[in-house]
Amino acid sequence: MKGRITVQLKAGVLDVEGTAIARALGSLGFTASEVRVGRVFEVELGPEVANDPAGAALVLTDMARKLLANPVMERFEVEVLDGASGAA
Amino acid sequence: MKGRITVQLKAGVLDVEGTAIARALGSLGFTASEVRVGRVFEVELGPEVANDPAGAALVLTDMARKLLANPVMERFEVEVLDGASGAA
Amino acid sequence: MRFAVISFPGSNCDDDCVRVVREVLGHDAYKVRHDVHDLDRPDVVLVPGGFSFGDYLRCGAIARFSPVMTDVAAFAGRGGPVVGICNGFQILTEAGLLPGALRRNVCLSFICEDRHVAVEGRSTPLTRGLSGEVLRIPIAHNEGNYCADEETLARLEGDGRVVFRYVAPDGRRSPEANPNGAANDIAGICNERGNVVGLMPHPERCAEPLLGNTDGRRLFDALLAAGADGGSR
Amino acid sequence: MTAWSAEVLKRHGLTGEEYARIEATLGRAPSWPELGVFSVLWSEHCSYKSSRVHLRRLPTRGPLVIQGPGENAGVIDAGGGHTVIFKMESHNHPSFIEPKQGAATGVGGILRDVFTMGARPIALLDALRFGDPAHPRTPHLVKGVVHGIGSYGNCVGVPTVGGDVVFDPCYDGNILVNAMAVGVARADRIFLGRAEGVGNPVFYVGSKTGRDGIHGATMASEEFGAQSEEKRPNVQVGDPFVEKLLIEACLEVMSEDLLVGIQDMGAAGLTSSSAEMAARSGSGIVLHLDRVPMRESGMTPYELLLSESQERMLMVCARGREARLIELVSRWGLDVCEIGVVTDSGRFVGTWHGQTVVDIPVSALVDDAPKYERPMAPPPPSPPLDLDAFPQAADGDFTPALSDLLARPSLASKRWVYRQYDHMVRTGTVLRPGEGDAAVVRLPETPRGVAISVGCNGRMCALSPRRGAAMAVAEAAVNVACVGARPAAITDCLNFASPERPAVMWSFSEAIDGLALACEALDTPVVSGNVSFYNETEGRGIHPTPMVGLVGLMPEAARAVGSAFPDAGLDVLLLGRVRPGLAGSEYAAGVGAPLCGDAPDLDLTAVRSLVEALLALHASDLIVSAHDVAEGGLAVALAECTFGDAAVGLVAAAPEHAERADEVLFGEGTGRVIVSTRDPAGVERICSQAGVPVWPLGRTAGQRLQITLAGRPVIDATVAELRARWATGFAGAVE
Ligand SMILES: Nc1ncnc2c1ncn2[C@@H]1O[C@H](COP(=O)(O)OP(=O)(O)O)[C@@H](O)[C@H]1O
Ligand SMILES: [Mg+2]
Repeated sequence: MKGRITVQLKAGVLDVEGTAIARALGSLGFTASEVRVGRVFEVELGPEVANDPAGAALVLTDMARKLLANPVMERFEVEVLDGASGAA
Repeated sequence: MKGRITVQLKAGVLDVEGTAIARALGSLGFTASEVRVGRVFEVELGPEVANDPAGAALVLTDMARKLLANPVMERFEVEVLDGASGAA
Repeated sequence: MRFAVISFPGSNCDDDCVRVVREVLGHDAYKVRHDVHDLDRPDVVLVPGGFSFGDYLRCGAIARFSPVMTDVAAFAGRGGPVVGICNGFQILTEAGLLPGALRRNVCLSFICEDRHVAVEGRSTPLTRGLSGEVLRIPIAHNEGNYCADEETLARLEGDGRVVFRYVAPDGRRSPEANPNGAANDIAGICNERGNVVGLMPHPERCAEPLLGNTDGRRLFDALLAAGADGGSR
Repeated sequence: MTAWSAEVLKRHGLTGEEYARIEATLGRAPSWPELGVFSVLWSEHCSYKSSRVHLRRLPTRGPLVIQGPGENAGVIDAGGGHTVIFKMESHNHPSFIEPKQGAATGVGGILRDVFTMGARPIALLDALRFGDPAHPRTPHLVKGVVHGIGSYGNCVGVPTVGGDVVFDPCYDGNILVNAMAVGVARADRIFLGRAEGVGNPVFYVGSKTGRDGIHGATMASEEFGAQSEEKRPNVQVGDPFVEKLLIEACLEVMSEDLLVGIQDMGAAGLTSSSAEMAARSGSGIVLHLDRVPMRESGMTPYELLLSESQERMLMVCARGREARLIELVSRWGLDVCEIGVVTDSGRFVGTWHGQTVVDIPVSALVDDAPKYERPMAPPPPSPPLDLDAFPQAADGDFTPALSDLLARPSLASKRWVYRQYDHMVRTGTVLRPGEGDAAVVRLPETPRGVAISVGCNGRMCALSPRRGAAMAVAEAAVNVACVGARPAAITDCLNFASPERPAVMWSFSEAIDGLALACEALDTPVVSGNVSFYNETEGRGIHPTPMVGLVGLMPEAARAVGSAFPDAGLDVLLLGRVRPGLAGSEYAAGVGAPLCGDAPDLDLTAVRSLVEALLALHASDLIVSAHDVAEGGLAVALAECTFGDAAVGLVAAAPEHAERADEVLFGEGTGRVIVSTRDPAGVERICSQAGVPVWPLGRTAGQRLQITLAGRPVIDATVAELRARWATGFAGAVE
């Protein structure tokens, strides 16, 4: 089973990278009034949640809470991707 | 109009950060046989592509090619999100 | 000789490069802003270290679009010597003047310390007469992990375009001698013609006795010698 | 208008009495934004309300002092028209909540304090205190803080050349992140935080304002409680690239005659910068808040006044020069906007689309802010340290004890930390971290050097805040003298628990007296500083930690001397004599002894003589290396001297300055330096003239560290094995 965790800055937290990119896009002739940058983690989950999308979602949420997202400044979303299941 | 560009390492390119995260998840008691880390850019596009999803996709692709992804090691995907259109 | 030092808003080794050329070598150096189209007839172009545009995206990704970079490319195209140091190396790869890319160090942290590099490969304006030498030069980077596809790497090796390689003090290659995971222990490369060189170590940080090490000065001296032979462009 | 509820006042950190004063001053109830303005300017962090009455006792004048406390940073005369400008500042609470951004913005803030004076920053240092390495949060905090400092300093291109890291369980719930910045400016190009000249326009320069860190200043003035998690969304995020632009833009603007005054927007942002500038000049100021560049929509005057968005400066421009100011700043891609004007009304006025929303006498906000003489009471005396409980090695072999001590993270090599900092950028770093007792950077455009040392021994301060604080100054002075510089002046960062507890307030007062004594004795006035109170969690406070950052000057940077033995065949001497004690020592902590007993004696006159002797020895080129004996005592200091590139060993006879071997080897006490020399007679001659006792320890040789005491071997190990423990102790604890 595969999952995806997307972590983004909370609204209101200055996005230093996004601001710089928006400026650069502007100078390249694009119009981008705002850019927000986040991270995606694609995780190949273990056999214990094979064929268990609800369980997988819980595990992904737990991973985000414990390690991947910084609760002080970030929020996250999880998605379970069926795809090539993690075998075993 | 809003769009999303997801940039990820090409298959075969070693994901050092992903490997470190997989290890850290392991030490927290999770099973994650593989983690791949990528970045998402959420871009608020300009009025010139308002109500023009095909045009928006082209613009996003162009942004990724020119700036957001490095073709030496990265691949990207673009998505047009309808959402709160950029007015005008 | 005249050294043009390219200055992006976030360059922070531009002053250091100017200083070394002027005060240590006794030659002429001046900064050229990123947003102008005038290199002012230099003999050598230095693209210095730093964080060109903050470099929160990829290092050098934004810098390569700066107006001055078209002039740098043209200068290189005419065979003029261009040296990119650290962020300068990253910018030259992003700009396509050198192949490959510089990714995050495998240890995932910034590293600032002295490292040894062997000078090898074909002769370049920066390395002429130094082939086979092992130099001690500081590195200071978060993204110095050189990577390129197999084909490119094979071509670089085959053509002698790997001009600096991380080694142990005795000149031998070993995993411990490679600080950042760079492919084939690559610390610096040159373009096909040999006039554009990029390297991660900072020779300008070890070019005077006060800083306890003058190995870097040897690279600058090589540049001067090359310039004296090649004449001005 | 109704008066504000008790709940509202509490959230603003205002007492009922303070609120009554506000109403009395205004003759009415304050508006919502006015309440916010009072709350931040009357916070402990901005007003120094508990500390001001004590800070007055610090010596702040001296022949080298150009600008003492009161401005954004202190300024000393470095000769030849050059000045050195420096300050230290805490970012403790934000770093505990969000270690990376908290530490990064701490660095950004202290840099702005220095370049706002017209200085080009040339060095950063960081003094860090973490909890027990075994505490579950410690590794995360260490990694985040170091990453934050590195990512900011590296990007702005100012070398982080030194610092100090100590672990102690007292910091489990309250880490300390103290950052120090050092800059240089021409003496005739120093800028002050003044709002002078009626009609002069006030400019906002830098990043846009968002809702970051609203109430940061009041947060820094509160202890942590269970609900501190809720304060999280307020974190400020630093943008070092913008800071770099700001440095260049400010220095460019300052190179022309455009400015009347300038100040960074630090704690309490726009409010404190503008009110303080007006207060210093006895003027008034009007701010048109609707003109402030905003990052988010729907921002209110209250938020704009209190936001702590980073990388912003307030400039008072000379009228008529506006266009040039705008031109220079815009070229760096920064926002620049005229938002107000200097008046002679003596009032701090804020307008919002033409309507006055804030109108307060400046003096009420700054000079007449509350001042407290808080009650003080010494804690009960600490019981004596029970030496019988110490595990005396039966066979008299202290090698394992030394080896374990070297691996303790507070003593182990800090390479893991400073490897992540660019400590060489600007090509001025003459002594890098780990090379000498103090960092040495060149004074640009001269052959001269600036030596800097930071530190403080919190355990000693817990035993005796007065002596501990004096020790911090003395040790920094000795460190600076070891590399060859004359101590010139200090900055401080006084980290304490709640001033509302009489024992804490007593320790604060004692520490001030200790600092004052040492600064007088060593001729190092205090030119800048910072107080951080409320470093406590649920009633458990930190050790008093009056951090000291000392700057010294040397005529020739090229002659800086490192701490390690460079060669075999050198004579090794111990200069200075103290009665070493185990109370408060790292050794005692390592064997689990309780923190009690008497802090070691400190003889400031002897320290002064030692400093003079070292300077005379340097002047005569007599010493090859010099290292002070500090935490870990003599054995640790000797081991450290063997850890240089040469890795040369030593055969030494320890002095019989104490009764017990463990006291001789590991006892601590300030005022001793280990030097190596090719001319021991020359060293003895100069020391005897200076009245400094000398003990010949031995000679550098071989690859072992061998120490005997009264003819009996007490330490014997290879340098390599000791070095391995020392080299890996830090990473081992935090990875
Ligand atoms: N937080 C830090 N940042 C940068 N350098 C540091 C830090 N902590 C320690 N160092 C450097 O590591 C070296 C050793 O530190 P320390 O063990 O505290 O030395 P000392 O015994 O001389 O006080 C010094 O050069 C010091 O400046
Ligand atoms: Mg010391």
